[in-house]
Amino acid sequence: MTLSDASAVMGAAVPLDPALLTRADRAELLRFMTMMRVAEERALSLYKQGKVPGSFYDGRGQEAISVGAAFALSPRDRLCILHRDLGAHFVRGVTPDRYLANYMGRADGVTGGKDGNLHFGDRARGCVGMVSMLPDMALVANGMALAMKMRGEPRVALTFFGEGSTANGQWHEAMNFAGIQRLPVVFVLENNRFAYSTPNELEFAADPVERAEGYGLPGVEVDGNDVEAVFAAVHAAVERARAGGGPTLVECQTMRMHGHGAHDDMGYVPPELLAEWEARDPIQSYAARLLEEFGFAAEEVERIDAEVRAYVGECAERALASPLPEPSAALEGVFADRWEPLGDGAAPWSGWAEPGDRPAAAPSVPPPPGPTIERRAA
Amino acid sequence: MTLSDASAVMGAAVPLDPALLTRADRAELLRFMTMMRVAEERALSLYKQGKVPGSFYDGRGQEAISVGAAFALSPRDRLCILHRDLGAHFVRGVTPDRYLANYMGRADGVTGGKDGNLHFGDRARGCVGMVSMLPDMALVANGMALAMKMRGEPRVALTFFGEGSTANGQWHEAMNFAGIQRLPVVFVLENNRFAYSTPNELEFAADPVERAEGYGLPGVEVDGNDVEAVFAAVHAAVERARAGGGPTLVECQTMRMHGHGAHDDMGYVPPELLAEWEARDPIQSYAARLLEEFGFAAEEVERIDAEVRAYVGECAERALASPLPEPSAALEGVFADRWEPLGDGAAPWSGWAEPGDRPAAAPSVPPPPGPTIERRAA
Amino acid sequence: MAELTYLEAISDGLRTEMRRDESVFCLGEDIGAFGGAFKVTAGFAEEFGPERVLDTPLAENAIVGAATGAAIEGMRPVCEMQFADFIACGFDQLVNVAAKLHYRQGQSVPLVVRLPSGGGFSGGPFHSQNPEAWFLQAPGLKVVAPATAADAKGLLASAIRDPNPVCFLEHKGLYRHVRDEVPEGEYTVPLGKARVAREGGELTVIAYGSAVPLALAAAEALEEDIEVLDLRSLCPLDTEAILASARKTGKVLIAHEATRACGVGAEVAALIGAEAFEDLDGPIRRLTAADVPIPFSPPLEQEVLPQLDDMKEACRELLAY
Amino acid sequence: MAELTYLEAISDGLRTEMRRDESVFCLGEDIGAFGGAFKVTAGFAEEFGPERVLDTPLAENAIVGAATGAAIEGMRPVCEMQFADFIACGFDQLVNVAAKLHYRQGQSVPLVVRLPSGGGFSGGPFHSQNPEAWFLQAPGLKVVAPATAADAKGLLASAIRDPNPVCFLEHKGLYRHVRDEVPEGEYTVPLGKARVAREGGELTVIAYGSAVPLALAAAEALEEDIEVLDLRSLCPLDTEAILASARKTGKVLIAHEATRACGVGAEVAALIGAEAFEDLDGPIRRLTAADVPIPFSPPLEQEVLPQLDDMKEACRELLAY
Ligand SMILES: Cc1ncc(C[n+]2csc(CCOP(=O)(O)OP(=O)(O)O)c2C)c(N)n1
Ligand SMILES: Cc1ncc(C[n+]2csc(CCOP(=O)(O)OP(=O)(O)O)c2C)c(N)n1
Ligand SMILES: [Mg+2]
Ligand SMILES: [Mg+2]
Repeated sequence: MTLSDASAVMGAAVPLDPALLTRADRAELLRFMTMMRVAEERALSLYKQGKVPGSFYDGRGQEAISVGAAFALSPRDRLCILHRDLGAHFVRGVTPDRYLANYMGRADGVTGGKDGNLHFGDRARGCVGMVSMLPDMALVANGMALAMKMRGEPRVALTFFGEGSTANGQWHEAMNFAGIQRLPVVFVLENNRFAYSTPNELEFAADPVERAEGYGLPGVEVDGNDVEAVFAAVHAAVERARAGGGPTLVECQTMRMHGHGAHDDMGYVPPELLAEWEARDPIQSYAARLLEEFGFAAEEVERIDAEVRAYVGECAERALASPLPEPSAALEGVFADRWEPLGDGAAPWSGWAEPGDRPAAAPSVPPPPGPTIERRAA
Repeated sequence: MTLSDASAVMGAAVPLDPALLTRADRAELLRFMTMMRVAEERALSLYKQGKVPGSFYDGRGQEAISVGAAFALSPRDRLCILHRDLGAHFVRGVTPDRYLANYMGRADGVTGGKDGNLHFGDRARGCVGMVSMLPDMALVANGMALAMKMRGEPRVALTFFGEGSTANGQWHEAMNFAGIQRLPVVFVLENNRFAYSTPNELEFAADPVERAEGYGLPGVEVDGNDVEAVFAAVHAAVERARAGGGPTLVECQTMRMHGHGAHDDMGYVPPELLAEWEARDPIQSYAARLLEEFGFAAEEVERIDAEVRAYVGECAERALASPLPEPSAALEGVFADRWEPLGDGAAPWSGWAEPGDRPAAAPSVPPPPGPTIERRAA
Repeated sequence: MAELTYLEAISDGLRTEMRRDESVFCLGEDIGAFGGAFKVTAGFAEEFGPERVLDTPLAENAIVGAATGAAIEGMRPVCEMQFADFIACGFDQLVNVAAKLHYRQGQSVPLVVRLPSGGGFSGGPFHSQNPEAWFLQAPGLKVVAPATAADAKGLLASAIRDPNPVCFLEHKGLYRHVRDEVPEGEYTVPLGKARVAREGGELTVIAYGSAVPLALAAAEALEEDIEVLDLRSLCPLDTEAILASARKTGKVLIAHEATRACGVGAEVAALIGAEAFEDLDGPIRRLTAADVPIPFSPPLEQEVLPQLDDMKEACRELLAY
Repeated sequence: MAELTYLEAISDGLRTEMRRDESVFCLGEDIGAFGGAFKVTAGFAEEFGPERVLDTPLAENAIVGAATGAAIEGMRPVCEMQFADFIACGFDQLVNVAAKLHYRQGQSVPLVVRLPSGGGFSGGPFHSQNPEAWFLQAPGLKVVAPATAADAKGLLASAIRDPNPVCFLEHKGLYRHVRDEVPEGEYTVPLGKARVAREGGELTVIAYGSAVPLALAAAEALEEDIEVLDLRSLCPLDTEAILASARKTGKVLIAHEATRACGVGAEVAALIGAEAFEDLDGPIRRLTAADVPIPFSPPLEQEVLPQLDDMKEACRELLAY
């Protein structure tokens, strides 16, 4: 696989049953992708204004993946979300104010200032915050899936990782263990052509999706810039896992459109490659498709954009108004006093709107009260 | 892959050019396998007599693999030999006295009592001693191969590992790195059906040899009880690596005929499975083949056996006469004063007998003086 | 009460907790049908089924990682490292994922990692290590190291019920050599409380794990007024009990089998040197393994690991100071 | 002599050694064309070619393992961990393979692991750690932690020439904030020798890495007769220099940025408490990070890591004792 193969990305390996997505779903997909784009743009400008301590990372160009994948999940499914996947947090119900506050190290950020970047998971929404070491969360997702399997619950764990992370031994341990135990887990691989500055050809000699069979699990390759293709592939994998069919590796071909972090000018990326993928921007192309294929009016699409921008703007104000944490908090919380369950996340896909669609056997666990800036401000 | 698939082991995937092995080579192959068998039997009885501290492990039933693989190597090739691979030590020139002395923790053991079991490598013979953590040595072999490649030397590193060890993340890191860098390394996988008590089906959902392609390297499966098949496959892999063709994974199908260690009664192994593989004993079947196919006389084969037994007996006497190390040695040697090169190993295969066969570009490195009991006794 | 070996007590504690709470399960290499390298889980697969006594592939990060995820989802996993030494292969998941999740995210991770540790039986450099100090340099992990059968059972139960990751160091040398009265049925010993194993007024030997019986044997043999404090928990450390005993006797020897540099003995010595300085009547001494890998051959291993004579000698020296 | 930053001095040392000895090569993530996360190897790929500045996949055990094998074969590999924190992912190869090979097998393993360590810039729990104490609990590893640009260059050269695995802790907070005179060309500073960074008679502050400039700043600010001993090497530890200074001043504060329990400070305190007990005029104190993961947000991070005011306060207290 060389860089130029990027243009040979396959289409959706799983054909989408068009009935799965309603018109409202499609609007939501566009809305969440836009929210990710706009929120990250806002965060980047806060970073440039010196309001974000440390460093800054975003997932520009990869919005279709986290949004499309998370959209396929039920409330009681569980996620480990990675550093390019802000959209998945939004789909689960995290609001941009808490994301921005987290980046700024404020008391109302998801981690209350304990951790930064996208190193967070909202417990109240069924998410476990990632660690930096990649791809460690794949093994944690396995563990959640193992618990679900042991208890016979029709639930699924999902996690993301970049293609660079597949070189790490923990990736292999995760695939192998999931394959042996046929765990209800979905692995979403985001091949954005680079790991920091390292191109695909220095990461592996054969594309990682080709390895799935060697673990006894199916590997599916999709166009990671097509949100419906991602949704279709992940939806199929989730259903398979939920039905006891075991894990799936879904490789999403995409491109990291920004530097590894805001400090990285991407001098190592050929400009043609960027241009080629810029033309395939997941948000632009989905908006165009909504107009052309699904009968959306231009105003509708524009309204989504305008509403999201206004909303993110308000969120930024709230985040900026949030205080820095009390220093004494730094010395608290190393140890837990008791275990508490994760709460359930939002599941905006219409497939979960009707109670009949929900897995009957799933007992409901009350979500622990999760802090939100809204609540605080109220 | 289930247990019963064991009977479906493939034949040699690489056809052997019969001219590669002379009559004398064949006698040597039988002799080294017998030496491994007899030396391990002797060590086991020393263990039962309480002369071996700690625990005891052997490679009964797997003699064809270490002998056949090591036989294909040149003096300047390098090895990391594992716990079932005593035969490879013998091929490289380690004598049974030093093996037995090492097991008994004596001063003349290869490690002088610092380490036990088969956790040794004779520096003077181009070997690096294994660590317990599996399969860590695969990464060390990569490093040796990397040095050879960087210096443009037509040399090869070879290492072994069990099928159970392929589940560990380090295995993956080794395969992936070797594949990317096209390192001159040969990986010999010994699938002896079990990792301790764990059967294949709990180790992986697809046979590891099927994973080779996913690392961009060829995977070859051979009958690990056929010493010529192993030699042929490893010889081809070594030649390929030496010529710059990169790594190969050679899976040898075999059976661990003893418990994991001497303490293990193998209650978990179906007796039929043992019986099936007993009938395919690598030494018995090779002896039979020498008689039937290669015109050996019965006396010749019997003489090899008798000579080896006598020799190992003498070696055991020497090992038993070796003293325990001085306690003060325990506090020495944590740090090195200087780096010294590994020495070259014996290369008994006739292919290395004529100087013209040796890689022209290989500069000769003088071996450091390696301790031998012979020298000491002299 | 029944007389059990340290090993039997661990099995008993684990079995009792598995009966009490069906979210408790075990995972590790060869722990199912085979019952584990040391047979701690012998018979468990029959009683609890193979799902709750899960045989994993040879992959320590996978074990600790799976336990972390399962713990988050409400299970109470008990991982077995086949030997404590192999934790180096699962280190990242332990110190970076499990240890930090509560501090970072408020996420409790109730898991136990059982670590058969220690030497003295020619296990060599990879089957004899005592890795506890690594864990103390990874905030978020609790660490316990019982010295008696009763504590082994009681601390294991507490570790399982604790909502945090707990490293449970079980010393292989004690498995079959230590035997004492163990309460039947459910039994817990609180984490973080040291135990005065022998009262005395002239010298305190602070020890844990295999160093405790060694200290007791030395004290008996010397017939001196020696106090032996068994730490039991290394994190949290019972600083009160340590300082109280140090202040009482004024002389302290800290003993453990792990290597010396940056070991638990160093931490205890530093604590005493800072907090009990004014009450000291002599230097704070340590008896530990030398800073070398643990060698295989018996005379070498004995040279490296603390022996009874070394303990007696160290006590005598301090008493005479 | 030229004025270089600590970061420039590391680059200069590495470049000089690569020019001097063609067996020296670098491997790590993004160190080639990109020049490394901190640009230590910027321009190296151009000068030495991509083979000697090898971009590896994201796999730390593979990096350390490859370095070990290459070192055995006579190369002098210098590994870069992108951040010191990632050594947990290469831990097994380091502590079990590289560290023990000479003791077990007489096999010298001349490699260096460069570890950009430390916090103070909102790196959060995974980009701020100081893992040195782990290495001291793994006999067979040398460990150095320079505090000045000159030492950074000279110790790196010595580490590369040393026939053992050396963990080279380079503090990220010093990269661009420390600048001093650095000898040009080949230059070495011996491993195992501490440096009196400031002479004084009333109190010794023993420090290394980022704690050294902090100690010096406190001493200047307080205008007191404080000695600052910069350890430079943590293994081997310069016990002579430590004891000499402790005996001279009778009061010791040990300062480092790593967390406290079982840290290097504990080891130094234990050493002094055992060997210099009679010369002490006060308790042995430590100033370290609190035993928590390193938090992200500035007020939290400042609470956890030792600050100048903490250093001044700790000195004042001991001086007044
Ligand atoms: C085990 C580990 N080593 C090194 C790093 C440093 N690092 C952070 S992100 C990154 C690149 C990751 O690439 P990839 O997995 O492709 O994800 P992407 O950032 O491209 O989405 C690296 C090397 C890390 N996070 N984890
Ligand atoms: C990383 C690691 N974990 C656990 C062990 C303990 N252990 C020693 S041998 C063994 C089984 C190895 O199986 P396999 O790789 O198939 O080799 P075999 O012994 O069958 O030749 C295990 C689990 C180990 N050596 N290394
Ligand atoms: Mg990537
Ligand atoms: Mg096996």
